[in-house]
Amino acid sequence: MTSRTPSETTCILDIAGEVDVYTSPQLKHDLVQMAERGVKQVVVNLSQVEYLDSTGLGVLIGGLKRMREAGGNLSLVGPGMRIQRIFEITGLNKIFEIHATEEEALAKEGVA
Amino acid sequence: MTSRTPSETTCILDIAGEVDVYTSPQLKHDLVQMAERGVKQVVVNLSQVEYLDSTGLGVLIGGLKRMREAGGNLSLVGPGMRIQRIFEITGLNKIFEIHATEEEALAKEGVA
Amino acid sequence: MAESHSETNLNSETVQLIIPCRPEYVGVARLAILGIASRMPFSYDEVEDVRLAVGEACTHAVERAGSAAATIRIVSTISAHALKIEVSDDVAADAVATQSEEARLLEEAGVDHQGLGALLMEILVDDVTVETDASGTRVVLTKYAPE
Amino acid sequence: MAESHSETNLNSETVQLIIPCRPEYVGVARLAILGIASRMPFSYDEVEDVRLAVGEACTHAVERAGSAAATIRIVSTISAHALKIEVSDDVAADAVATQSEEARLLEEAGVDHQGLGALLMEILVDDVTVETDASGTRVVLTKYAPE
Ligand SMILES: Nc1ncnc2c1ncn2[C@@H]1O[C@H](COP(=O)(O)OP(=O)(O)O)[C@@H](O)[C@H]1O
Ligand SMILES: Nc1ncnc2c1ncn2[C@@H]1O[C@H](COP(=O)(O)OP(=O)(O)O)[C@@H](O)[C@H]1O
Repeated sequence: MTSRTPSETTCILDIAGEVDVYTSPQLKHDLVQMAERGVKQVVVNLSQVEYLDSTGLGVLIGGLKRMREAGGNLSLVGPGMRIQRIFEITGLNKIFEIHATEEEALAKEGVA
Repeated sequence: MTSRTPSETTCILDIAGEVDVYTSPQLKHDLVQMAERGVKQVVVNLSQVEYLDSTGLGVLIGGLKRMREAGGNLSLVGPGMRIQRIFEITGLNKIFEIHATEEEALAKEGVA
Repeated sequence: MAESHSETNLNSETVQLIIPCRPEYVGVARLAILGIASRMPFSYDEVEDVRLAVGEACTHAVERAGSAAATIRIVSTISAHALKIEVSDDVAADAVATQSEEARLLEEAGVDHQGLGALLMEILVDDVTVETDASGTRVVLTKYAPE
Repeated sequence: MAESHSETNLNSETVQLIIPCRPEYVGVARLAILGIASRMPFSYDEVEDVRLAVGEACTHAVERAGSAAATIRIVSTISAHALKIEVSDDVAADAVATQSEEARLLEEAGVDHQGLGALLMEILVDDVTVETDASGTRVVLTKYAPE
């Protein structure tokens, strides 16, 4: 997991590999730290994620709630076909903004 | 497994994936058929092979013996680092001619 | 009833896997299931669906176990018309009170992700049954072969 | 002595897999071992070495079984200093006479590829023990963690 900060309150989080019951506590930890640091816009790049289960979805939902409560947002970028399918079958694609590219996500959040 | 025939008695055999106790009987079948058809030079392209075990090695050794008995040869092309390592640790790299490219293998067998 | 781990009824098309009921072993089960589901005439997506559903069943066991010592037994049976996978744990019903820190935080955030896991299993395979008793939980997942 | 399949002595760092002793299931064992070996501080090559060694042990069982019904039990134990994998089969000694067509053809071609499998196991892991009795064979493979 690596993160980049295009603006003071915006952060891009790159996650990779398997996001499951073993690895998602680390993702949660990162999101909580960002919120505590005052980050309001989180863009999570999912393009390198190969496996995502309910615990990963739960952590992303938790992150989304936290950011929205702070007047911000958490959006998603570049899920592969398999990961996109998981958002669709759970209906979570209606809850999250899912973008094809980081540029698109940042433009939407007002960070060009 | 697909095969191509650059000359009447020369055949290039492309194998892919896992060559193990489950799949190597098919490889053996193909090599036996080629020998029966009068093929003398077989070039086995290993570049798409991800896993090769003792049964796969056994079939290749059997093919080599068969071709040599008919005055021909069986040579290997393009093994990945992992497959190359298996030939090295068993000493079989001294028994087989292993080439980087098909062109190199065909030139060696006198088929340019 | 959740079957006891010592009862084995294996036939020639059955694979049994027993793993520690802990987060770092769920990936081992998923890889084994990938191999088993690949033996069925399933599409790539169907294989992945089975893998995710079994991952959810194991995750559910791991979260209920918390730090308690337990094991998960996964018995997969391949037949011409279906793949049946039983995921049984020996997590005692009273151990479930020991909620993991992670599960507690998620619950505080209003996310019932065990519910999400159950939803995924329902969508991903054709039949799901869940039985719980004092000795543990048994989830049976069935995915039918294409006609 | 080859342990009977019913004897299980599982602890919290043990994974047990039981597969039919047939060619199409060896890949399932290899995938599970990939997941288990990945839990150790091994390099990519070391993980692949363990996977191949276990594949060879299973292949040896499958070839001896021929068409006889049998199972392979693989018990993997992770510890700080080593990964120990026991591969036991219940292929009766007298069943070994039933040589597969494939093995017979290879032998005719002068290739003792069981010898090649044994050679690979010796090279790929740090310690190999093989015990055979009337009830089956038990191979124990040990790979030590890097210092
Ligand atoms: N389509 C959805 N829209 C919004 N949230 C969802 C959706 N699906 C799942 N969730 C989130 O996942 C949690 C569990 O969902 P669900 O599987 O329906 O379980 P439950 O039966 O406990 O409601 C919900 O609390 C919600 O936060
Ligand atoms: N370095 C090698 N050179 C030639 N053939 C080899 C080599 N290694 C293995 N083989 C082939 O594999 C077979 C088995 O080899 P090996 O592992 O030495 O078993 P064995 O102990 O039965 O001789 C041999 O019969 C031979 O055909």
